[in-house]
Amino acid sequence: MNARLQTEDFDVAAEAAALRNGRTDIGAIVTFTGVCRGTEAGEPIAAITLEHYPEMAQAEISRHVAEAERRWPLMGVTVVHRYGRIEPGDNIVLVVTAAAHRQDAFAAAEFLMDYLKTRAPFWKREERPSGSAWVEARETDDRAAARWTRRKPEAAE
Amino acid sequence: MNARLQTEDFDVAAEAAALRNGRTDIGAIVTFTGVCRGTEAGEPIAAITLEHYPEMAQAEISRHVAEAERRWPLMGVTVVHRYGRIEPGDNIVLVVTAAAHRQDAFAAAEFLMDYLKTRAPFWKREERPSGSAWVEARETDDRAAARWTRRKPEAAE
Amino acid sequence: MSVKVLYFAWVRERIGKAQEEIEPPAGVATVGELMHWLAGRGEEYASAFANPRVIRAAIDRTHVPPETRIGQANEIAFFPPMTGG
Amino acid sequence: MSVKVLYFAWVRERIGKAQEEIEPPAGVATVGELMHWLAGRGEEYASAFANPRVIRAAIDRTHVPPETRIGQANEIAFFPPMTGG
Repeated sequence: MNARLQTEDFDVAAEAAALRNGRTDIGAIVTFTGVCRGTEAGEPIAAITLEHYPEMAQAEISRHVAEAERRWPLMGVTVVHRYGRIEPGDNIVLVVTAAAHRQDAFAAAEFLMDYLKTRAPFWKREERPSGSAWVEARETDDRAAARWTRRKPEAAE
Repeated sequence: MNARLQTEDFDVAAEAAALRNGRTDIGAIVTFTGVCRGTEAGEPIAAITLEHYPEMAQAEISRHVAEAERRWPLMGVTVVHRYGRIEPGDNIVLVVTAAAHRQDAFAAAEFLMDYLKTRAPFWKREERPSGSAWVEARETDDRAAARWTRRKPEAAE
Repeated sequence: MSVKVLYFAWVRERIGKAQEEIEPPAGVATVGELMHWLAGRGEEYASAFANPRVIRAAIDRTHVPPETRIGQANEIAFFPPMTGG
Repeated sequence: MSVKVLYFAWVRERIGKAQEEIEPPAGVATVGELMHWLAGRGEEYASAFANPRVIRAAIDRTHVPPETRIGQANEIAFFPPMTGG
């Protein structure tokens, strides 16, 4: 397991290569890259700033990676979440999953992203022409995360 | 849309970068890489050879990319499928999807992989110690592909 | 009327050729009937089409079920279930 | 008994500090009661906890619902719904 919080950018290809490194049991690698967009609700965004609760963020992400590894037969998981100021077009978050079969790699990557969105202690603030504002949590993200507890109730926290 | 069949390897990072190139409306990029495994059902595999029906494969993949673009608001799709002889640890297939939101990028990538597995005219032959043998189609792949027609019956072919 | 027929994977191997031009008789109207007619052309064809339910077909590069009429097809392909991806 | 309290995002901004040591009175047993007590400490706290149902809490870096007892907590955090990822 590799879960990191950092201000600097990440290299998707290098992270995926590190999981594959010399192995021939991996059949599927999924990467998810979350990117800062330049407009929200029609208003331009100059940048976002991500505040976080460092010790808890590290603990929460590690717990969810461990939970993903319990649910699916994974051969590697990497999560990198940036914090600080991030400009449009730049990376925010990376999830890489490796498994023998594609369904496991896809499911684990989606699970991790849904949980990062709703449970990992990060807060986005947007710089807009009308001023700076905290991003409001999206109900669709809560619904997306809830499907994993519905599916496997014993894993609910 | 970018759908290619080729013998040479692909560069996942370069394909993803080509979709992002200068854009700030993309919020999510998913890559799926299918890799040749070194064992199947406990038996070592020296290599696989992918036979294909070139004109139909190109047409089928392009049709499914177009279908994915109709179903989800995508900002970019790339599919690369290799053919010929491929050794364990080497890449077989790549799907890259880009969208404003992660759910669309994930769904489109899974849809495309499920269809490539069951509808694109490729056939794998494995080199095993006991001889060379054609891979049998997996029922789980048919079920995976069928969920997309159940979900949106009007899109069934 | 002649039509180009393509074979792939183990269908190709059993028949021993990748493609040929054939001229099916008037009674052969559908893809399923064509498979049945091909199966009668010799041992290698009989082996390839021994279990026609597992054979997939395409007319002019589009998947079709066996009851599809051949019509004005230019190219008909027969192959096992696909295993790409 | 003193406990370290952390505030994040707009909770932090409204209160005007990122953390403090507090000593809640004996009657404050749960996280929800702590929020209520904090809200009475001044205008900035009242503003931060005006709608306690939207505030999330963590005890010792684990999410907890408001009815959770504070017990031997070392670190309690209050923050808005998360918007990472």
